[in-house]
Amino acid sequence: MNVGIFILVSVIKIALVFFILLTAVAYTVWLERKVVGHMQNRWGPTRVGPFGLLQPAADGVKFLFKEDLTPPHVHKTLYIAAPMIAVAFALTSIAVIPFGNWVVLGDIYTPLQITDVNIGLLIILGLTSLGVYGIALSGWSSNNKYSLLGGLRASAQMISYEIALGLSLVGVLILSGSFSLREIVDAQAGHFWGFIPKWNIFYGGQFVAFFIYLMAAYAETNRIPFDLPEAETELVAGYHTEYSAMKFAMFFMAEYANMITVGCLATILFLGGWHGPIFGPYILQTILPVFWFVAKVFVFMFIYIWVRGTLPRFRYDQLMAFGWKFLLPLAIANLVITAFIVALKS
Amino acid sequence: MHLILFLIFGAVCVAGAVNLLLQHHPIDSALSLVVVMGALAAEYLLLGAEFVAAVQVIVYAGAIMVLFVFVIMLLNAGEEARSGGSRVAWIFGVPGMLIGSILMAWILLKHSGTSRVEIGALPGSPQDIGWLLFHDYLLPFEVTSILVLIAIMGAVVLAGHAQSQTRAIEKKEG
Amino acid sequence: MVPLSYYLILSGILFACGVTGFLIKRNLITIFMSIELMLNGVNLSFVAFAAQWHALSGQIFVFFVMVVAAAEAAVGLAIIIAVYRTRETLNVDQINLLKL
Amino acid sequence: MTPNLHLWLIPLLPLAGAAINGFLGKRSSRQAVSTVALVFSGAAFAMALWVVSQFSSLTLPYIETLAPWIRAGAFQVDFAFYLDQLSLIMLLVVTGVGFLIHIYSVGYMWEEGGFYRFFTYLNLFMFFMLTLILASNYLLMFIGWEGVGLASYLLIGFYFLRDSAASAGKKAFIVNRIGDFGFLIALFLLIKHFGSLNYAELAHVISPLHIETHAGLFTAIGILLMVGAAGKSAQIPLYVWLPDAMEGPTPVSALIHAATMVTAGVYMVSRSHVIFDRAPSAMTVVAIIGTLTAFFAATIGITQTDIKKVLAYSTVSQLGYMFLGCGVGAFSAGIFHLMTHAFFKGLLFLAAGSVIHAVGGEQDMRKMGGLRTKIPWTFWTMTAGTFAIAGIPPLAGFFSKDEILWQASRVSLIYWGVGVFTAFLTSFYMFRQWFITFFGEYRGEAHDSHEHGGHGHDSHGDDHGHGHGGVHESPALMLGPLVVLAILSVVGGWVGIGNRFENFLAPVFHSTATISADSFDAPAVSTESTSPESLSPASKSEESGKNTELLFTAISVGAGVLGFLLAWQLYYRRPELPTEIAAKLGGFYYTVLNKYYVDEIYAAVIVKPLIAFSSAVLWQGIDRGIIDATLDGSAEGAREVSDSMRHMQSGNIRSYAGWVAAGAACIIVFMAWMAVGTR
Repeated sequence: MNVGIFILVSVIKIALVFFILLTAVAYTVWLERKVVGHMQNRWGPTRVGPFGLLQPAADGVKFLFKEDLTPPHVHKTLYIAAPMIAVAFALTSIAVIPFGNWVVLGDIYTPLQITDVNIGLLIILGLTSLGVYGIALSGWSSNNKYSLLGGLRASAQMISYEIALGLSLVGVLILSGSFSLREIVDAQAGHFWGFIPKWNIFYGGQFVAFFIYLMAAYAETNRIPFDLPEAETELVAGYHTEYSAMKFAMFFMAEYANMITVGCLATILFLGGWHGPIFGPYILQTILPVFWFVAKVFVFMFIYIWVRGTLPRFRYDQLMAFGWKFLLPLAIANLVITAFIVALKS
Repeated sequence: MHLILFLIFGAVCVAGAVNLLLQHHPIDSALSLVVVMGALAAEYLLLGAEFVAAVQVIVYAGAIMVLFVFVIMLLNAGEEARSGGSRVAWIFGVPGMLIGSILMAWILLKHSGTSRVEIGALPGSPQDIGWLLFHDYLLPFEVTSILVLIAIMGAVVLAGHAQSQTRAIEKKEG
Repeated sequence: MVPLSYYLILSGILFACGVTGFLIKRNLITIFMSIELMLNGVNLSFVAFAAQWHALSGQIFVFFVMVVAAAEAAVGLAIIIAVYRTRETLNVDQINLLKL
Repeated sequence: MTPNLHLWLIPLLPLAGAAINGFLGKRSSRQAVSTVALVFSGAAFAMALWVVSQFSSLTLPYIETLAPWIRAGAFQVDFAFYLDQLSLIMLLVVTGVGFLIHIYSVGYMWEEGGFYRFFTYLNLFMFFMLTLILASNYLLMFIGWEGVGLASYLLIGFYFLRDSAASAGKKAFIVNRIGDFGFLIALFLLIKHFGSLNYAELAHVISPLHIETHAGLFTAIGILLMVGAAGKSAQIPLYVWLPDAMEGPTPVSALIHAATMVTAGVYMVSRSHVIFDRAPSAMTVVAIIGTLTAFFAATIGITQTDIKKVLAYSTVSQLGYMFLGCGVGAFSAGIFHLMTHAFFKGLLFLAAGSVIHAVGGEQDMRKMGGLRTKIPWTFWTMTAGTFAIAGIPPLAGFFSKDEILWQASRVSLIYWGVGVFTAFLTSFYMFRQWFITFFGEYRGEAHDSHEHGGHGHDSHGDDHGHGHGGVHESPALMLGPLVVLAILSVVGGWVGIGNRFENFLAPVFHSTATISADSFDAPAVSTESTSPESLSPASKSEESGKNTELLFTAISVGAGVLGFLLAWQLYYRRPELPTEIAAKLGGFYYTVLNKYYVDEIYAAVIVKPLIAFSSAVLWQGIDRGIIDATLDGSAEGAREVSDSMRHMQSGNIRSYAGWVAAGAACIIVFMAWMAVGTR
């Protein structure tokens, strides 16, 4: 495969993935409104299009045409840069996510993934850890005490939970012996005891890690029950109080893109990635893995929304105590036990 | 190719470092430092140290510098105040530093021979690094873990000091 | 192909910038960041030497430097916070009593 | 096959006890402290017994090397332990008697302050003493040697609030230093001339040397060793500390200043028999010092009224006997006496402690009397001890003392004569003490008014401390060791019947016999006659010596009995006589009463000039004039320089950084210059 075709294929993949990702972001918003609406005995959006399906498009148009207000006394450069930072890092991390098997089209043999790097997981961790700058800087540059508090909370919370998050992943890494996301998924192929899939959450006994990951992921994406940085009842929407129009939309997109990334990562690390029952002709064999992958991510997103519709918000000290005093020791214990078991097996 | 990439990221590095010096607001300096660190991560990648690069981003840019930004925000540090400062630093320090670095550069250029490095000259795969870290360097590793533990305790004690003091005073009065 | 000395000179420039920052900046936090810059410069030379000598130990040292830097940042920032609490300034020229 | 004995555990067990008590004892209860102390010292004793059980299967000497210590060229000293018959006997005596005294101390010290401190020190002492006797080289022995000195100092000054106790401790320490000085120089001589301090190596190196060629060196080493031994074992002229050491608690006097530590000198001399065998003059010195000490201490003992002081002088005197034994080449006799002495003198001290305990802390015998019926257990045990020390057969003291006297008589009848006279004196002052304390009327004033109350205490008052009214028997915890030691004092000498003890020790002193037989005869005769190999050629002299030996034995027993009779006459039948005699003797009596004014003479001849010299020359001249002046001057100079330099210390961090940067630049320039220069 020569360089020209490589670049062409890559560009096509990038365009495709980003289109799907942005659409998914838009429709996750719709899904959330709809699901939460039904949970609260409402209808959710219904007006625009059938089942309100065109609502995201309408929202997009609204964001584009709203007045882009820049309040006085803000630190202008950072005020403008912050949402961009947030959304850029959120969208970039999708680049290393594998969502399907290898595909053969004529003599083109390419993975369903923008790029497969052997430290994919670390790249995602690095990018998400950089994403905090967007929130922190927006809070600080807005020159607004609520925003500042939101930014402070966000940075403290994200640093804290990143540790538990990272440690919960190490168990999976020990089991698969690789940082490459594709290899991690490959390690989860097959079944044991006849029917149970060899997913890390089952086979490796990483359900504790999965639980930790779930909790830490909620905190990292600032979702309920850990949405302290943007708690609208106490901080008036927190770090993005002063933002409007497209800048606000960027934060919005960043948040949902992060959710999707986190969901993809959970699917890859714990739920066996694209593995599932595969049958039928070649075309089906190519599409089914992608379908399983999307289905698992969807389930994960649904849990996100479900939790949002059910649980109340934590207090900030509870959040910190939970992260440092419960999740972190639990993650360390899980890591030690996993390492011990693996060492015994080998 | 290598040279071009090196020069691009090197330029970013130097620009960030100089910007750190020129900015008057600590948060601008902090962000320039983040840029320097990001560019350095790229340089590490060029040298094949991919794991170091990832850790550089995660630990330095993603944790340490966030901590800096956090503290700047917490203390609401403003623009640098103009104060007389130190004549010694200007008279001895800066020239001394300049002389030293110029000399070093001269020596390096003149005497470092013909050794060159390529892209990915030494693949630092996580496995190899892990092997080294947990076999050959196990003792230093454990020692640093103790160091970190002490640092955590020190930070808690130092930063929490005032609060506990006021709490103690409140207890006494209340 | 890049001569090793280029990397070393880049590392030297970063280090020199760090020293200069330490000398001319007045804000305690910025000074602290200058130290981090110096450490980064040193790290670069470590990695470069590792590549030259084909010895991963150089990269290992970078990890140790990072750990030390992290520990230093934690303690140092805690000290800065404590200093700020008592002196209510971050200007080093005003923090010259050698005690809080 | 030689089993691994783990000898290192024996000293380390008491050390562990000391560490536990020392670090945790302050907050622990007395029960816990005493449990720890007893368990660890008991464990050491148990280990010693186990070693005995393994003893027959050992190849002797058994050497256990733990770790290298000093390696300097060919000179090498290790942490190593050495076990042979000699150290085995010492081991048993130290751990056994030590353990008994530990038990006793629990009862004795129960009411005292610093309970944990006492047991910490006591265990520490055990550690050092065991190190001393198990060491395989002189340097390790020296550690133990100094360590027991330290423990002794700490325990003498145990009641450190009392001025006399503190100064007694200091006195013991300083006097011991003089002896240690000699010991150290002897060690240096050994290193210089033989390049080793290990017993085994030294024996190997020294054995082939002939006495004619090296007599001077060996005499020097021997006499220096004797100086060390004299310091530790309280011989003339360094005996003055031991009587003062009675300021310590009585169990300490029993353990350290009677049974074990003070015998270290005897042990050391015996251990060095290879050297002494080749130094007849040194042997003579040892014998003379021993004889003189025995005699003078005995005479002082006659006049003392403090129950513990009597025993202290008696200890000094008995130690003199042991040195006499060593000095005439009868090392095994000396060790034998050491062992029996540990039993009966330990017993006597403990019993004296029990008496003191009974009468509420009173130590003056004149205020006792008639205690026989009030404290029967103490009385009977003390009786056993007294008869043992007086050399009445068949108690322990008879066998060992008789052995020494018999061996001494074969070298010179003067030794023997003085020895027998001393035996008479010993018997006399011991029975004097016995009669004064236990017979006649009770003369204590303080308790008369409480007499009726005291009887009430007798029935249940075991746990009452001293200072309480009423004479009462000590608790069982104290009486138990007394009884055990009393039994040992009675039967302990029987191991010497038929020369069994000497035969047991013969392998240790064996080299003596074979080597010195051709070069030197006098001190070697004793061991020669007892060692099995040389029995046949010596059997002839054995035959003729048998009768003489019986005669001498009879005489020494007679001396003991005479002492008893005299004491009975003077202190039981006609108690008013002694005062009259004392009055008649006048000046002489007072001279003896005041211990021949030795302390005063020392003070006048040594201490005062030393102090005068120190204060005039060392203090005012050297210390003030030179050392302090230099120091003050340099400090003044430093301050003046600093005054000008401190402007650099602006307190400004950036200035400091500037200096650092400038300095770094200087170093870089220098290095670059060097690098360019070498190109």
